Amino acid sequence: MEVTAGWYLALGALLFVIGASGMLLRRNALVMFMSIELMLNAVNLTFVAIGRHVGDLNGQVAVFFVMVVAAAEVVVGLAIMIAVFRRRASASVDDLAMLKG
Amino acid sequence: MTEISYLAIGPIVALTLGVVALLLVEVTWKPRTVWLGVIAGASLLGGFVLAVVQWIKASDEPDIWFRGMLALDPFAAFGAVVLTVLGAVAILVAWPLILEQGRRAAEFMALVLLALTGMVLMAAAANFIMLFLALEVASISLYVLAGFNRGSAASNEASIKYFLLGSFASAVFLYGVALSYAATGSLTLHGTAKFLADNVLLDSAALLAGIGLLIVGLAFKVSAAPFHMWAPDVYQGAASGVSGFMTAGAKVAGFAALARITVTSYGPYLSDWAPAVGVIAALSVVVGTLLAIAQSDIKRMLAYSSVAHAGFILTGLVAGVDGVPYVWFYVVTYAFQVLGAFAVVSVVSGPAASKSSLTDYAGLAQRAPVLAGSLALLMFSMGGIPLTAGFLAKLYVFREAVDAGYLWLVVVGAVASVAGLFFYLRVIVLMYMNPQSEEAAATSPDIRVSDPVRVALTGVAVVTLAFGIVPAPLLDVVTNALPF
Amino acid sequence: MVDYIWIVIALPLAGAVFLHFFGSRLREPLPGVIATSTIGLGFIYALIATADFFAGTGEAETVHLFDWIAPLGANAELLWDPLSAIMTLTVTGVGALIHLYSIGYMHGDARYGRFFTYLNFFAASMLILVLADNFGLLFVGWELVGLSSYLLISFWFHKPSAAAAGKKAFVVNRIGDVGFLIGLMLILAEFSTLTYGTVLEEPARVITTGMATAITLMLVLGAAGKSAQIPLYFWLPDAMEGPTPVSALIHAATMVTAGVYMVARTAALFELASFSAAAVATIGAFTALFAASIALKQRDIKRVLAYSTISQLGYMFLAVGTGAYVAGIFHLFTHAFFKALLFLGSGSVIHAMGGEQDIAKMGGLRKIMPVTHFTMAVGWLAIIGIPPLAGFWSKDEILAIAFGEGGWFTFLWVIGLITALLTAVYMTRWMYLTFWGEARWEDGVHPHESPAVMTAPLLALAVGSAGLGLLNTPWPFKPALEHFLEPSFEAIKMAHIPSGSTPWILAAVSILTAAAGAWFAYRKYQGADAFDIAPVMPRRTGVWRWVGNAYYVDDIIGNLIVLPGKLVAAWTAFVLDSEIIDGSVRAVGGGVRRIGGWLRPIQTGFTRNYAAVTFAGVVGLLLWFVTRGVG
Amino acid sequence: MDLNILSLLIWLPVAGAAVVIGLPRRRPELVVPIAFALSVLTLGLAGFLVVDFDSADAGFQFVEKAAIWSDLGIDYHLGVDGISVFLVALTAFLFPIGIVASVHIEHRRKEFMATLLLLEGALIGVFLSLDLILFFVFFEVLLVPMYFLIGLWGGERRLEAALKFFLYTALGSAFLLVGIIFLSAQANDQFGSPTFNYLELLDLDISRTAQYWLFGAFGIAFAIKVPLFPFHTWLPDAHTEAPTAGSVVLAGVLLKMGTYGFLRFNLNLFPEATVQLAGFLAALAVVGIIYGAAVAIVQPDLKRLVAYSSVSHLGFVVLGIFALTSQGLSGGVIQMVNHGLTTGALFLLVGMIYERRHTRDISAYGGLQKVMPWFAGFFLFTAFASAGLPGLNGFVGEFLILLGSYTRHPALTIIAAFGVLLAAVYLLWAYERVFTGEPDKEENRALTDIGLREVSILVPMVALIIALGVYPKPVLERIEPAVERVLDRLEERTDFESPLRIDDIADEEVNR
Repeated sequence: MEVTAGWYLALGALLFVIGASGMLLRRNALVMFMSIELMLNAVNLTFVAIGRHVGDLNGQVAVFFVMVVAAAEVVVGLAIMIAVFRRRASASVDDLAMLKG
Repeated sequence: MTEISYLAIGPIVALTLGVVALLLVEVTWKPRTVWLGVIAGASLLGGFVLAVVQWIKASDEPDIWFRGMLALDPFAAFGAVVLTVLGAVAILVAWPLILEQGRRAAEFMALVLLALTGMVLMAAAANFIMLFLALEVASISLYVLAGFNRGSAASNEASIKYFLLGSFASAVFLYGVALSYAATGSLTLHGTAKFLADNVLLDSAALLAGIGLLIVGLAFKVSAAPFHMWAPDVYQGAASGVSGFMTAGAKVAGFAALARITVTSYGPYLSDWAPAVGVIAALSVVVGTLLAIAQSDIKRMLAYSSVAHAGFILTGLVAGVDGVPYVWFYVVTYAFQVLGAFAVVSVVSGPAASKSSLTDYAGLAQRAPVLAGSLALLMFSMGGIPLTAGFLAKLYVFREAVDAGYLWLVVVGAVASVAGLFFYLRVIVLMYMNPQSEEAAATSPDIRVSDPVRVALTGVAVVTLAFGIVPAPLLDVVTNALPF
Repeated sequence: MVDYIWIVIALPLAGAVFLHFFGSRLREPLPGVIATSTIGLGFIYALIATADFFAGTGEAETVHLFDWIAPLGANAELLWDPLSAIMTLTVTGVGALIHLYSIGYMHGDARYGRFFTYLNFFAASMLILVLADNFGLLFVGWELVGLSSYLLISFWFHKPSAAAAGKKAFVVNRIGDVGFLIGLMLILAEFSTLTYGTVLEEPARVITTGMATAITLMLVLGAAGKSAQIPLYFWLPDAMEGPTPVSALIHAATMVTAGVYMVARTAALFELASFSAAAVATIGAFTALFAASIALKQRDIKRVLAYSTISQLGYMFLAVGTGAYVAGIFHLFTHAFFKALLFLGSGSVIHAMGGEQDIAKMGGLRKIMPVTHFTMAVGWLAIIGIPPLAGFWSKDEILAIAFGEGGWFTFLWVIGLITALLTAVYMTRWMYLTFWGEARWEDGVHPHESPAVMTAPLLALAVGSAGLGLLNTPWPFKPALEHFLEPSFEAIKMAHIPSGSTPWILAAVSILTAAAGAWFAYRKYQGADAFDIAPVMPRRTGVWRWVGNAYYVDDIIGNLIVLPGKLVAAWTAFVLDSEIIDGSVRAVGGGVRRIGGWLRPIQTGFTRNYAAVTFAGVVGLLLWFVTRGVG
Repeated sequence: MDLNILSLLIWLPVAGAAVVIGLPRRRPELVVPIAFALSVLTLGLAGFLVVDFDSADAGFQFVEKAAIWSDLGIDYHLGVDGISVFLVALTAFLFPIGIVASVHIEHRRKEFMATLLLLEGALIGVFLSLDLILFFVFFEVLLVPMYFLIGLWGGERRLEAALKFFLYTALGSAFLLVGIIFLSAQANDQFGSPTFNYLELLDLDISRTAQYWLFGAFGIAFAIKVPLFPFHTWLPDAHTEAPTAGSVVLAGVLLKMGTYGFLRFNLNLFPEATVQLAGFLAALAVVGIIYGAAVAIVQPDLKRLVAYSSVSHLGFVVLGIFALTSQGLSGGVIQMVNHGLTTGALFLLVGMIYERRHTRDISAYGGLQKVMPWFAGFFLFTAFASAGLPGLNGFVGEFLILLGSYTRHPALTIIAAFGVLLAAVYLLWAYERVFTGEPDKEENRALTDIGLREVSILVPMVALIIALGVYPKPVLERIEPAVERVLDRLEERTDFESPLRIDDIADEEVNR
């Protein structure tokens, strides 16, 4: 069985859904953020696969930008989390429900 | 064609220089805050002037630079003009907040400028990855701004919610880019458009799914239902001084990007995406209105009302390229209104406050007539009362939607706008018709409106009234500000 | 002369306007004098204008004053023909006498000037009514006399009963007016105009008998309201709350005869609709009997006369319904005199008795008030129909014509005859208890004869009541009135007195009937003792209880119409309107807010829920797009 | 015409509002005279307009046109015809009276007067607009001053009433706006360019189905404004809570926007739907006539009573309009003016007594005729005018309406005629309870009769009430051509034939 682009796309989709599920199911902010990273990487995989499939370099280049952005998100995200959870024992986002309604 | 145009990046460069200058000056000279403000102002002015030059120079031909990355068209130029002005007003509005920040003032303004940079780029991006980058630049700056008030639990909560959900939406957007790329093999907007014009897709599922995800990503930014859930919490949690900027900037940039990609790249698929946009519009209008009615905090109320307004603006978008000028008209006038409304909130409840209970506004007409008058005007405008920009904006988008065959959407919108009047009027009732009780009057602090805020409010009021009565100048501009 | 006939209206109108503004500043007799002279001058003017008709050379003329509601053909146009002339003469003539009388009667009243304002205004309104040349203007007069009636009945507004009576009169009249209005709608729909000239000239060429019946029945409803006929008669007894001159002028001599006038005026339509004509006659006959029976047991000096008026109006209805228009107008004319006389006389009595109106507490006034008594006796003989006084001629003509028509009308003649008997009974009772027998006055009452300003009109009216019957007798003159009125009824086929000896026999029968009734009543009340009022009290048993309480009609109306009406209105206002309709409105408003409240919990504050909703949106949108893409 | 009189009529009061607002705080005594002078000046202009109006011309006169929002084909387009000219005059007439009736207002007097003047400008604008969007703008924008008028200077439950008024009417306008937009979209399809020009839209071919929908959309807005049963419940609240001047203007002019809208737009733009739905509208009107009167009978509150009487009277107007006969339409138009005068006067009177006793409860009064004879006289006079007494203005309208409607809606009109009866019941019963009998309550005995100021505002109204009742010709002859034009249009566009056409009658007369 040959591994075609379709498989990569399917894997990308699967990873994306897993990431999204993590976003919905996990309550630790860090883990949720990791889920988002997983989603971004799923997209990266998709980009590479498509770029390769259509023979277009842009798809592969895009990945680098996404990775940079992801890194920037990590920086800011972690900073925010530290600010928020500095005085808390847990990192659960469910504790943050002061604003609602 | 040469690949480099300094003019195309002019406003961005001006803003970025401002960011750098602010941070450098702060660490080297530690000047008084007002000088930092001057730097930010200069940067904004530079961006504005360059944007105007762009507008003048921009041709009616597609004019793409940096290997398909940036468009130099009236659309982008107009976006830059609006956003730089908006940024200036936002800084005026936030000035009391900035003064409170002490050493962090430069940081704050730098973040505002950085967010603006991203937003200007969103309007100008001609490549999906460029758009994604712009989106992230804007979003990340806004995540930080939302949590800028580190001592406030509400601000923290707003920040992390915004960050998590925003990143989630960005990922969805990016996946949409990937799917579109998969279907068309192009990452540039024009490449996509050309491909779709030249080829008939046998199976458009991937493309349409991509379009759907792209719409989701941007609908999230403009807080359209059902992707609006973050907005009330974030707008409430963030300091009042920045909530307005977050709302206004995100709306302008988000709709600019949405209009550009749907119209430029996916125009031929109008009949596929427009109904979906219509449903989102209707949902936003209804949900935003209904929930706004139930609020007792004016910031949340304004947040939900912004959801409703996102719906109204989307109503104009269902008409495709014909609706774009009116989407512009609506979003621009609304942006100034919401900025003004939050400005009043920041004066009444304090620039850093998260809560702003409606009861604080009782008898405001006596305590601060100028504030009350401005807010009343803005409320009427948002409610769509004639002789304000808000009325004409609604009229225009409704008309476009009717022309495009979306009568049902217009009926929903019209009825909802009446229901919406309920909460706009409630603010007015409180300000004008509920005299403050004696003891409340004794305890509540005097309201002093600082000069920058006064200038900003006056400007907003003038814009709201002027474009409500004489819309022609703005209309002439927006009808030319089409994406190519 | 005729071109300026509007002066007849303008004079009292000007008087009313003048007195309205300055009446309260003038010293006492002056407002009365002004008012009396305006109407007196009007009478003289009308008399001169009528001269041509007397001479038999006059022709009906219309006078266009100005356009009013031109699209309806309802303009300010006056019609001067014998019918309106005789009405004008009655109104101004009797009116002038009553005005004169009021100068004395209203002496000392705090709102002396205002009273004459109203009285003059009434005269002007009534003249508009009779002089109108179209149904629109007729309706104007019709309503304005209703207004004057309202104002004058509740003249002593501080008496709640007077205020209520005024309202009742106006409202009950309005019921009839609705019928009138509907009649006018039909007329306009059929004829496209309201002008008499078009409508009344050969209506058969435009409308069918059915339509004519519908129109006339509606008009009859209006006429019944104004002329206090069944079923709308019950406001008139209460109207006696007004000052007595008002009762005499409005509620006996003039306004209440408007219905008769209207039927006579629209004779052309009634001619086409024999059913309506018969209905008018029947209503008239039954009302005559019904009201006469009630009058038998009334104790209030004016209420007896009020029911008597209703009864006499019934005769007039009987007449015009039978087609005896001249007889109807004739009776209207004589009745105006003798009934005004009786009312003014009773006013004189009330005046003398210090406001007492209960005839059970009178008696023996004959000697103390000789002039009043004498004139009353004339009126009494006139109304019960003793020749040669006026009432005999006019009433007998009506009865004779009804008899002559045969069929159903013979039955009505029987009713009319019974009514004549009852009339004799109750009027004799009235005379007896008031003037004859022993005095039954309460302590502190010192009756006296009234001043000349009051007795002079009494005498004048007495002369009229006695002699005016000769106007339409077969001898010694020709039937002058019939001749006089002829131009107004040219095209109408009128019923006439049967020829031969029948009229003589009929006259004898009615004279005997009247005499029998009078004799019976005289005998019955002869025994009524001083201070013992038991015999004159209505007997509280059996049918007399019903009669004594006027058949409880007011109670029946109060309980079956007014009360349920109020309940329905209250239900509509406080349940249907504020709970159901406004409730739904509030429910919509509240519902929207409630839905907002219900939606709030969805916004839980939990980030993961937000993500879930967002994700659900993504899935929904993807489903939409993918299905479209695949399909 | 060099003088843009119509624009002046609209903008003079608006400019006046600005002037009044700009008066220095320390000169409060200037406010009323200046506001009054401005409103009288406007009245003078309106009077000039009526006199200068050419009654032979059935079309629009004094037309002004300038493109304002040209991209959508929205014009600043004004004109006046026989239907609107008297509504403008009525508006201009009622405002000076409202101002004089409000001199006692101390609370934010400047703002009050400015609000009134703004309202006046907007109201006149409604009646003069020949562009649908311009009409809508005036129609909607005047909610704001009215809202403040009720909400700031109203009675105890003013907030609720103001909100209900605003939202209810705004809901109607929402449908109106959608309808207008839809109409212009049709115009865009047919003419190739967008337009909201009323005169151009008249040439539009609208399918029957679309006509129904549009009739509905316009109709709801106007029905709420009139208010037509069952959309009337905002009215008693608004009327009752509004300050006197507010009630006068609300009843006098604001409600007429609804009936005017029906007449101007529904009848002309959607002829087929009009012919089909006339019966339905007339039925609603008649229900309103009886219903409003029945509810008025038992109202314990004098102002609410008058408010419900408005429901009843406006029912007559609507009935007349949907009679689709020349008489009915003329009656409808003139009755709008009449109702403005009589009900306006009634509200003034109720306001006067309220100022003295601070209650509107009928049961709190009794025997007032003795202590306030002048007041009682004016009240009774106005009550009779309202009850449609011939010789006074109310009758002319009702008579034309009833007689004109019968041919088309016989059964309904017969029912409507009973409204005349009920009007007498509720007005006279109220009069009886308030004014007759002895003044047995202590508070009532000390009441002072109305003074010179109050008399001087009532006298012009009384004079007009009589004048219009006795000599309505100048009004009728100006209305008639415009009304005939509406009917011509209906007959031309549909197979409908109006009965009782004046021309036909005249022909008949000639033939005879």
